[in-house]
Formats: sequence, structure tokens, C-alpha cells
Amino acid sequence: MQAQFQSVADFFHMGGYAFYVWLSYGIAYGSLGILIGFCITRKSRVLKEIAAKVQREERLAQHRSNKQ
Amino acid sequence: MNRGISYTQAFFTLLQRDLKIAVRHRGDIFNPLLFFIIVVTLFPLGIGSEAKILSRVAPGIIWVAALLASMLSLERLFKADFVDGSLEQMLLSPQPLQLLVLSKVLAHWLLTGVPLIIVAPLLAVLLHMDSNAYPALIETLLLGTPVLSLLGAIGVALTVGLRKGGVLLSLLILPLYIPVLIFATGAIEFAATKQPYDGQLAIIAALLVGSLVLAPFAIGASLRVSTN
Amino acid sequence: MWKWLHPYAEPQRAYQLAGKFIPWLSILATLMLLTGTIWGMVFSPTDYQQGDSYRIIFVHVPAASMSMSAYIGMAIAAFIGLVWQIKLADWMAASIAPVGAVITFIALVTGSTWGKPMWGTWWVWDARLTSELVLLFLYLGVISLYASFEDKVLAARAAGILAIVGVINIPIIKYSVDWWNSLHQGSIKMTGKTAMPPDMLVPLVINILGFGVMIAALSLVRFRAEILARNGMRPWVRELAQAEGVK
Amino acid sequence: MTAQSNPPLLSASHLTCIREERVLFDDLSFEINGGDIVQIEGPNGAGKTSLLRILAGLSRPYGGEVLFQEDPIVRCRDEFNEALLYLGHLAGVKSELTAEENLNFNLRISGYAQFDPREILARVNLTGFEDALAGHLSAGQHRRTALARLWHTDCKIWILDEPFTAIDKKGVAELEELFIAHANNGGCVILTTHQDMGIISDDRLRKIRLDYRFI
Repeated sequence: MQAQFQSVADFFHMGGYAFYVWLSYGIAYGSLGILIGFCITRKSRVLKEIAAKVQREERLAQHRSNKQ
Repeated sequence: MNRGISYTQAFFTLLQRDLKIAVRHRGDIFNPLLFFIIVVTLFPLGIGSEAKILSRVAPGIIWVAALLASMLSLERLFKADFVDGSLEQMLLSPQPLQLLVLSKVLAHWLLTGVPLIIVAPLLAVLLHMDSNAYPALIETLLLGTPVLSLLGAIGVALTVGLRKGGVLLSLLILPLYIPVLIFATGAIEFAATKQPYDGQLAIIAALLVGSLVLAPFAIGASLRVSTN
Repeated sequence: MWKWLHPYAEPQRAYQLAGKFIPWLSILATLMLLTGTIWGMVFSPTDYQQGDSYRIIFVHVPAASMSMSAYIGMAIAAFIGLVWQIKLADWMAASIAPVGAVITFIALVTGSTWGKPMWGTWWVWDARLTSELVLLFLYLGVISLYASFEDKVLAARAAGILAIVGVINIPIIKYSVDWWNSLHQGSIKMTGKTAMPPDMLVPLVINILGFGVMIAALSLVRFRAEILARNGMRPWVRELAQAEGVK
Repeated sequence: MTAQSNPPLLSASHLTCIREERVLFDDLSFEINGGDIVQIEGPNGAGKTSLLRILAGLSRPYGGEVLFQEDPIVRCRDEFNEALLYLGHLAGVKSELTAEENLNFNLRISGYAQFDPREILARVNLTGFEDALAGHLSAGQHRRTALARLWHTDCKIWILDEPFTAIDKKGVAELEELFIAHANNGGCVILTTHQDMGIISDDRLRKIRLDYRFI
């Protein structure tokens, strides 16, 4: 097994198809990156929402016990 | 406990009721039909009136318009019953839900599918469709439009409880309509060039049988979710 | 089997179990994708017909084949959820959908950019591309149906029914599109049946598997978040939220 | 209450209801026997309608199950539906059909072949309105068209969500008498109402209370 390209510049040139090859790889891995980012941050977003809800409910409970 | 109503009687009771309501509410029958006619007449205005081009695209236009008309009219299939609570009563009826659902779909097809089939040849004349293709047009519509009603009813059952179900409905069911569209227009094209088109008809018939058997279950399950 | 599965059917256990798998799957996926992609991009021989443009295959084909598998996986999860009323399976199905949709999108875009140098146009109504487009619509249908219901328990059941209806239709759609394509297009095909040299095939297979593992890992990450979101009223989630959420 | 040898007609076992991430009730269990008249009470938003819909099998509970004569209702749906008469907020009356056509349809779809619709409509004071389109009837008459089927049924379990809405005092009294007669016949009535009942005495009425929960 040996590298098919003479130089790094050759590699990026992709035998004249650089635009198409790098465009498709760019879009593919770019959208994968965005997807991965959203997947990973989703957990903390969910937890934040729940924490906010818990606080809201605590305030509500406090409000009710003050009234009684 | 037998109260004296057979499945067949229950089926026809519901069918009769839906037809009666539709007759008293005529807009539901005529609006989709008018939509179908108007969409088809728009195409020559958009792509030019040359007979050669029109006869080439006629099967596609008529079928796509039929698809859209069927989808638009389906939106009302369960809506009224959902809003006034009769759908709940149907779900709680001791009759099998699949049977009742089938009856409603049949009523809908009689009211919107059959008029479509009747006016389709007239529209085919407007689009200069090849005269060899007329039998194929009628046959594919006869076999295909019930499939559209059955598949569409699944989407309608899923979205009936949602406030803005209309746009969503098209996203849910139009992809499912693709095989019918492909084989129906294929059959008409074959007929226009005097090739045998039994194969395509057989496939549409198989789709009809398949959806007759399976769709009622999906529709029933979807209705149970929507009325939850 | 259900007895054995039962302890894992508890949300908290499933959450922890998924957490144990995710690092291993992520490492495996990264390694496989790196190996496959570098091998394919640098070491695989240049195709004598298509030149180096064929190297798009190493991302297009894995995405295309895995997009279909992910849909089937989603439908299986939905089926388990509907029939045995296991909510975890519903959540799993809901977690797979967006991942599958992105993979399908990738398959479409890479197919299209591959088409341009091959056929001189960005879009051809090739059978595989058309099927991928329809598959994307099916995914989007499931996702937007799930998003449309306020009550997520109902949303999962509705989306599950749609996913199952879709999976029954996929072979029919695929068959009809193939037939239609043979009727109208003649013989445009993306990959011929010509034997591929092992130096092309092996990295391709590695990438296909890598995509599969990556989809599994991402789905599990989403699955964990979904478990938290759906169990917001449970004490263990609230403790977790208060420990991590307030920052 | 005397101990009964018969299994309870309807029992709720550890029901949990969660709507939009809010717990309406949790681990709710009770049994309803023939002869019971049960009122579900509680403030708005406590989940009364949700509970009735779960008992009727229209909604699936988040956890727990409803048993009909000790069988889960999801497993004996047809038998259960034959024994159940449910009337929700929405009456299930078609405004395009006349009162008589509505009653005919409702009874036939529930399986009854033999009945005299005019006589049943007379019971709910709708004589003379048989041929009027339901859409033209007043709210009370509309409601009575829906309630008419209570006078021709062999269902044991009646689940009624706000049956007295838009019904006048005399009508309420007639309904209450009907409920008592039904309970004395071995049936059960489960209902919600915001109105006071005059005839059904407090010791006859069983109450299940749902409270509005904040968490």
C-alpha cells in the first residue's frame, strides 16, 4: 500500500476534482459536526430547562405557603 | 350479549350517515372536484398549448392533480367527527374499529374519488391525451384513487387532533403516494404507445389489496392516539 | 427475555447503561472513520474512469446505505414501543430520527456533488438519489409529526405509527423508483457492478461500519437527553438538573 | 358496604396520568361495584376529564391499568365497549342530522337493532323536534339528544362527563332518578358535575376527590 499522491499539493488538487471532492467532504463532515454539537449540548439544555422548572415550582410552593 | 346489529349493518349504517351528511353539505363534494379541474386547466396556460407537449405530460398532470385533490378533500375525513365528539363514540362502539374506519374511507371515496374518475376523461380531452390511453386512465384511477384514500386516511388520522395539521399532512402522505403515481402514469404511457400495461395495473391492484388489508389497522391505531 | 430486559427498562438504568456505552462507541467510530477515510483518500488507487472524483464514494455510499438502515432501526424501535408499550423504545425511535435525517441529507448532497463531474449536472433523477430524496421526506415527516404534538407520549406513538407505515412503504417506493428510472433514464447508474479492487472496497466497508457505529453513538447521546427531558418530574432527574443545570 | 362475592365492575389500579410533563394524579387506585354512583370532584385542571377518559379506555394512562371485571380493558376491548356508555363534554351529535337521525345512528352503532326513537325522544321532552336539524336546536335540546340514549341501553357502566350541562332543573331531577334506577339495577354511574344534585343523597353518592397538584 502506498500513497497515491506525489505531494500534499497534489493531494489537495485531487486530480483536478478538488472542488467537488472537498465540497462534498466539507458538507458531509460539516453537517456531521453541527449534528454532533447539537446532540452533545442537548443534554445540558434539557437539564437547564428542568432546573428552571424546579425553581419555578419552588417559588410557586413558597408563594402558596405564604398565603396560608 | 347480542343486540341484533351485524357487522354489515353497522358498516352500512355509518356509510349511509356519512353520505347523508355530505349530501346536506354539498360543498365537500364539489370543492375538491373544482380544485382538480382548475389545477389541470392551469397547466396548458403555464407550459403552452402545443398539443404534442400536452399529450406527453397529460397522464402526469391528471394524476398529480388527482393526488392533490384527494389529499385536500381527505383533510375533512375525520375532522368534523373529531370536533363534535362522534369520533370518540365510534372508538367506543362495540363494532370493530377497522370496519368503521373502512366504511368512512369508502364513503369518502364515493364522494370524492368517483366524481374525479367521471370528469377525468373530459380533462384528458382538454390535454389532447392519446385516445388509446383512455381505458388505461379510467382503470388506473379506479384502482388507484382508493389506495390514495386509504393511505391518506392514515395521515389524516395522525393529524386530526393537531391545530395546524394541513401542511404537515402533505409532508406525511405525499411520499407514500409515489408508487401509485409512478405505476399509474407508467400504465397510461404504455397504453398510449399501444404496449401492454397489465403489469402496472396488477401492481396497482396489489397495492390496493395491501392497503385495504393493512391501512385500517394503521388508521385505527392512529385515531386512538389522536383522540387520547 | 422480557424478564431479563425488565431492569434495563427503567429510565434511570437505561440512562446509566447508555452512558457506559457512549465513550466506547465514540472512540470506535472515530477510529474507523479516520482509518477508512484516510485510507480511501490517500492510499486507494485512482479510478481509471472517474479519476479522483470517485473518492466521494467513501462518504456517499456509507451515508446512503446507513440512512436506510437507520430508518429500519427507528421503525423497529417504534414497533417495540407500540406493541409492548415500552416507552424507552419510543424515545429511542425519536432519538434516531434526526440523526438519520442528517445522514440522508449528506447522502443526497454528496451524491449531487459527485454527479456534477460525472454527468455535468448537479442533479440527475438517478434511482438511488431519488430514493434518498423520498427517504429524506419520510424522515422529515416523522420529525415534524413528533414536534407537532405537545404531549410527547402521544407524539412518540404517532411518530411511531408513521415510521412503521413508512418502513412498509420503503421497499415499494424503492422498487417503483427503480422501475420508473429504467423506463425514463436508460442506464445511468452510480456504481456499476464491476468488481472493486480490495484497496477500494476495504476502506469503503470500514467507513460503512464506521457510519453505523457513529449513528449508534449519536442516537445514544440523544437518547440520554430524551430520557432526561421526558422524566423531568422524577426525583433523580431533578437532582441531576440541580447539580448540573444551574451554572 | 357489604362484602361482595362478585368481582368489581370496574377497577383502577395504580393509575398515573401525566400531561405535558405535569403529573395530574399518581398511583390512584379504586374499585367501583354494581350499585355505585360515583362523583369525581376537584378543581378545574385537576384531571377529572382525563380520569374519565382513562376509565373509558379513550386515553392510555402513563402507568397503571383499568380493569373490567378483573381483565385489563385493553385486552377485552370489545366486551368492555359493549358494557360501557360514555358521554363526554362533546355530545357526539351531528348538526347536519335531525334529532331522530342522530339517535338512530347512535343506537345502531352501539349495536341496537330494535327501538322506537320517537318514544325515546319523548322521554327527554323532544317530542315535536324529531325532524329538526340538531344544528337548529337549543343547547339544552342538543344535549338532551345526546342523553336520550341513556333511556335505551343495557350497558352496566355509565361514564358521564358533566351530564347536567345546559339541562334545566326538571331535567336534572329526571336524570338523577334514572341514575338511581340504573344503580339499583346493578349498574354503576361515574360522573363529574359542578352542579348540586338534589335527589341523590350524600350517603348514596360516593366521591373520589382529585386535587390540583403543583408538582
